[in-house]
Amino acid sequence: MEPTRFLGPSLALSAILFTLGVAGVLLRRNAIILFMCVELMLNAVNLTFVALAQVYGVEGWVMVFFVMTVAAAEAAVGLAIILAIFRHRQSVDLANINLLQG
Amino acid sequence: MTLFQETAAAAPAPGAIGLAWLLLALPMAGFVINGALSIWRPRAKGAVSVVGPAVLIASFAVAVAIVLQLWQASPEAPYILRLWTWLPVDTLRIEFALQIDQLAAVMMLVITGVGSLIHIFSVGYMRTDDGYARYFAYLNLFVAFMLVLVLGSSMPVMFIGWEGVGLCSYLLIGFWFNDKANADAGKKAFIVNRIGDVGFLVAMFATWQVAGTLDFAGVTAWASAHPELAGSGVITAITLFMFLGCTGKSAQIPLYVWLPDAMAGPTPVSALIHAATMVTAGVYLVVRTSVLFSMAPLTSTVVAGIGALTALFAATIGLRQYDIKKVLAYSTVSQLGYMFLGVGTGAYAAGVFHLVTHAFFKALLFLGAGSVIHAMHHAYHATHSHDDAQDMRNMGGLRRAMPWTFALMGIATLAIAGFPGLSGFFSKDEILAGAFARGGEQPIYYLFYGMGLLAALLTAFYMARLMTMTFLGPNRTGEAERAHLHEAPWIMIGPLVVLGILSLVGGAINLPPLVGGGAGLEHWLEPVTAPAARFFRLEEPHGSTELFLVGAAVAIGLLGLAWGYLASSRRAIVPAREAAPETGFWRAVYHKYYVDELYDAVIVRPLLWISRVLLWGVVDKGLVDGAAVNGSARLSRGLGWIGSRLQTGQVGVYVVLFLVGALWVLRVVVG
Amino acid sequence: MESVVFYIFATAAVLGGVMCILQRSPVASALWLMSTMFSLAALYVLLGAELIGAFQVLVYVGAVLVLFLFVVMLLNLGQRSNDLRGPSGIAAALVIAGLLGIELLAVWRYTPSRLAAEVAQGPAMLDASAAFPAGQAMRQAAAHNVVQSVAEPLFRTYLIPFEITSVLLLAALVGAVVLAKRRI
Amino acid sequence: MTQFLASIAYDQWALHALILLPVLGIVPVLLVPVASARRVALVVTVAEFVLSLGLWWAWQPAAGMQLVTSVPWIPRLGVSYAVGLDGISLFMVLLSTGLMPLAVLSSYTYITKHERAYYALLLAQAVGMIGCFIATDLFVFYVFFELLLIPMYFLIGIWGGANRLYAAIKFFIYTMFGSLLMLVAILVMVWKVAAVTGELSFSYAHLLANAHAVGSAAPWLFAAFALAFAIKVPVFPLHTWLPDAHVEAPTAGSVLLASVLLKVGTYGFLRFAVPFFPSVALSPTVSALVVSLAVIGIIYGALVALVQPDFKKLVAYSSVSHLGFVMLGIWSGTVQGVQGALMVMISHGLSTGALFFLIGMMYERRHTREIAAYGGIARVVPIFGILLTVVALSSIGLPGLNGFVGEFLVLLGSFGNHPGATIIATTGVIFAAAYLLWAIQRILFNRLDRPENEGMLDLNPRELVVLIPLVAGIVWLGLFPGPVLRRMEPSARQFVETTAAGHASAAMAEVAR
Repeated sequence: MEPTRFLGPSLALSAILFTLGVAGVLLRRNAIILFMCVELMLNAVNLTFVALAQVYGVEGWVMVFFVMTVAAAEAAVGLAIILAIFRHRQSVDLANINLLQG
Repeated sequence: MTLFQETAAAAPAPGAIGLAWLLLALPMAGFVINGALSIWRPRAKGAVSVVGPAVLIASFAVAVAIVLQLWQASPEAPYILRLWTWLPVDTLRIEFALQIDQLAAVMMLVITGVGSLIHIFSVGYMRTDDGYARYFAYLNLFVAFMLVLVLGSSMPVMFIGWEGVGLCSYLLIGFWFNDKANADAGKKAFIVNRIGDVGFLVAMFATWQVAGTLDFAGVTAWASAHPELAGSGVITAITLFMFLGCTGKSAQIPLYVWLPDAMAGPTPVSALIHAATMVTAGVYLVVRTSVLFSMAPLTSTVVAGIGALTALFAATIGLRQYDIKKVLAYSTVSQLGYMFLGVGTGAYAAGVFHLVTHAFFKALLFLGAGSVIHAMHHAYHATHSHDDAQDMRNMGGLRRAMPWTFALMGIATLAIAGFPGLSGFFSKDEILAGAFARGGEQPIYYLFYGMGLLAALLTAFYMARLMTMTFLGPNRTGEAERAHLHEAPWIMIGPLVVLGILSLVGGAINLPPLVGGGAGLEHWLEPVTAPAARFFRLEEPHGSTELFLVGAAVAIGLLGLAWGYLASSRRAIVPAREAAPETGFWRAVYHKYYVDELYDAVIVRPLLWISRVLLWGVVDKGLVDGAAVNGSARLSRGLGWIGSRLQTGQVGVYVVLFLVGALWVLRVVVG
Repeated sequence: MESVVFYIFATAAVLGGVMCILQRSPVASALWLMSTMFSLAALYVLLGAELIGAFQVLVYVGAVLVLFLFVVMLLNLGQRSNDLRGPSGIAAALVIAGLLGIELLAVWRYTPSRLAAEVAQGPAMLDASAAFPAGQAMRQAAAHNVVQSVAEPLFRTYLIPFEITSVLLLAALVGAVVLAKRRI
Repeated sequence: MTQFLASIAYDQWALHALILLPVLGIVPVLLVPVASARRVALVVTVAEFVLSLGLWWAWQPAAGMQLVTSVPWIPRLGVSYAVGLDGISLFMVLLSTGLMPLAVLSSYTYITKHERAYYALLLAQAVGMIGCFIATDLFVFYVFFELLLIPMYFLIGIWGGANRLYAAIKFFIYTMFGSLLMLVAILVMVWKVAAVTGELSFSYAHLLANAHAVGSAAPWLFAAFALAFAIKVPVFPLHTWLPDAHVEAPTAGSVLLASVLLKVGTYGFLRFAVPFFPSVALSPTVSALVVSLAVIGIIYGALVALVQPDFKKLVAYSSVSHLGFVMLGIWSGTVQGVQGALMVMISHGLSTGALFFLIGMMYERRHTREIAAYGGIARVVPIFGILLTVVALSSIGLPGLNGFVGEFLVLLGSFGNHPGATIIATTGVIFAAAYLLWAIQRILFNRLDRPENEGMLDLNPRELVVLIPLVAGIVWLGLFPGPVLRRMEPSARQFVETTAAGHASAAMAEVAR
């Protein structure tokens, strides 16, 4: 078996997907869609890990596991936050949320 | 005992001189006992009456024994009695040591002798006071410190006594501290003295710098070994600073202002501290370091000039005072001026001579005044009157009620006025003769002589005025009070009698050759003044000049007495309550030329204003705390506010910023 | 053949991503994202990581996306007004995203040998060849059971991060409950 | 005594025990019932003092550190827990341990809330104070230096007066600002020395021996050290935290603050800032700057004290004045001056400590520190009056009491090198007399015109136990300073000689270049 297959195309695809995720974050104001875009970015990174794991060993896969775990945790907490905010403001539009300002 | 001393004590000196520490220890023990009594047994006046004077009399006995031994040995060098090492630092080694020599002997006799008499007098005078034990504690402490002052073998040890007597003076002036005026007077005395002390301290530092020692013996030896420094700037500076110290302690211009106020203390205190002993410390210091002063002719001239000026200036104020103690206070300032005129002239023995005779007759005058005040106070007390017991306008005719006091104060008046044959006559005459003699070299001394002579006239005048207003003429105390005026008890008159005898014959210790005397004191002090004499020797006048000077002094004195008597007895005096306020020039004299007010307006008030408004208000609260400290806090808060404006709280903005940063990092990494 | 499959799934993934960010409705976005996830799972299999592919489907599609849909429906966010940003926002977004894309694509130039060379020139803290033995993953996977080959490093080398991650999950669990509850 | 101490190997463990004892004492203080916390604290501090007394005999008058022990702490960074004692720190340690029981005793009735925490913090404060003076490793010193700050912050912030939070935060930030700069300077210095010698070490002796390795960074490092210590001293114009902190702190806090904490600043100059960088410290510019700031401090502190309506604030400003004498002495360049500075440090600890105790006792009776609220009370409380007068006279610098010895030596020592400044500084004794005598006149003397003062109670036995040791120390040091001076002398001489030599060699190098 050829040791490294589709390395270049995979990395390119990963770059495209990541860029799409960034563009989504920048374009949308809906907090839920924002989270989806973040997930998209994380997936793009996972693809990079998997692609390079062909070269560098199974540590890449281990990293993917960690990323998935963190992503799951992040989605759970993030969505809970959105729920809480929605309850207060009846909106998930980021333009209305500026609690971070001191 | 490692906590106190780690080097072995020096071998004790022989005989009574080895017991010199008792001189200090006895009054100190009296202080401790009386102090303890004043706290725990304030009613035990009997014990206090015994302990207070007894320690002084015992001390006097020791002093006499020491002087007798000194008389027999007549050593050239002083005995140094080392008690312990006080300040051992590197090359500086200051021993707590006592120096016994001829000058110290004179001083300790005066202090313990006159001191004993005043202690005995106080037993009668203060008997009814609530703070009786406290009074004797302070008085004993004062004597202890005064003896440290005159016996200290080095400047710093002397300084312990120097400041210590100031402290006791402070405590005794403010003895009746619940009256604000008394407390003010005590504070003023201490602070004004401190101004002088700065001079003394700086003189010590400079001496240490050039001489490398602060022992009197060491300084004298050093000065004698460096004759080339005579007249040099450094010696002049040292002596000028030292003299600043003297003007504070001995109440000379410009620091004399505390002494008249110091009369707020009990009268025996005025006699002991503010007439006989403490205020003469400045004269003593000049004589003690006479070698330095004789090496600095400029300073000597300043000393003599200030002395003459003070003598004249204070005498003029004395002309128009009505408070009997105030008159005596200005008289003291004036007489101290004489002493400085003497030591400034180079007639050190004459200065000490006048110091001794002045101690006799001025103590007598003060105690006599105390006796008068005591009688007046009792009279007013008996009738519950609130008139001033010290105002001479309320007196008059007291000779009938108090003949002893009158007679003894009369002797003292004649002595201070320079009546021939009495103690003050010889000492004052010697000073004036010295000033006249030095005028041959430095003509300015003729001016000083003239001022001294004029002051003598005024002295005689105001003393005659005092006697006339107090004892002669009709009585003005009041009808009801007159019956209560009585002579003081014998415990008060006794010391007066002794002092009266001393005032009469005190001149005998230094009779001039003119009347067949041997100038005893002058020869006695020669070991002390000899180093100074190497640099400057005063040529005393002889023959016809001397006779002329004596004649002038006698004439002036008698003239003043007569004038004072006539001026006071012919004028109708009304009691203080009904007296009209002074007018014109006399008003300024009565208000002491407004010097206190001037100092207050020029120094005290501006200083307080600067401290309160400028330093505390503007610098401390405004600049440092307001602008710098709280300003920096405000600045950081402001920066924080600006930072918080950057934080919109919009996640989108953060994302954009984050991405821009990520782009930049990528740009660097990927390149 | 395999490359054809690769590019089909790659195209599907990109299409899913584009549609995800352009759909107005969150539900539609979520569904498009799901298609991207599936495509990626297929790509993982193609890249020799069958195990990861399986987890991709299980975790992302099975858990995360369902959670998203659940929240969307819970909040009843169905059809809403357009939440796209204004023209200037879009322009800025495109510029930034474009720049980012260009830079990321530049990474393409990285070949394993070049990376190894750069690492070798870096600080001598790591031995490049020892750290990245080329093709090792495949050999390990071929030699052993696939799960075993992943488990080895996970529970040996990365044991502490693994444990920390479990604590993180616990914290997230508690945090989510606390945040989502109306009143504690 | 010396044999006994040797037989129990006192010099091996004494310094460690001095640190450990209060640390261990905190535990029972926190655990026992509230009512007995103060007794436990008293027992601990008295034991600490008794323990420290052995130093008087165990320590031999000689230059250099004695009772040195060292335990490796963080070997990778060259940090050791190293302690030692020289003639400068010996008396600071004795002063600290001696004041602690008095501080505890004076708080018996003053502190009425959270007693356990209060006494625990006092003990923690003792750890910091003693640690600062015995540390011979800069890392350890820095740790203790910061440890000084935290208990005092709480002591002021919790048990202080009305404006306590402002004062506590001001105190904290002021001091922290300086100490952080000092930390940077320590790290830079250690790094630079390590770069030259190849040995990474925070050891004081190592750094002192190789301090020249810092090269051109010396002025900056000196500035950082000097700023940290100048704030602690405090040198004008960095003094404004002091009045606020003093006024707001509880009595024991004020006492420790004035008597010990300020001395850490001057101690820092003597131990670190000047010996490390003599060429900078003694250069004409820096020397002129420090001496003029010291003289300004002396006069300024006294003048501002003169007009304070609050007695505690008056004493606080008088500290600025007294510490000016210490700074002048350190820069005098003579053994007399340096020993005088050390004596002023001790004397000021005794007399200002006693003054703050007395103010606390006044405050407990009348709940005010305004001078105007008193007057004529010497008749009501004679023993209080006597003690206040004696202590005030010591602060004024009356010869025969302790204050004079230090001031006299400082001025005598500095006259040679700075005659003008010395003459101006000498006038400070006038103002010292003015502000204190005026204050005690308005408190003790004058008319007793306030009826509420007529019922004041005189000092009780517990308060006398607090004050009598201080007054005894005041008289003892005033009349018999010899034993103390002799013990300081080798260290003071070493300080003067090594700094002068360092300055001279740097000047020669300058000329050669």
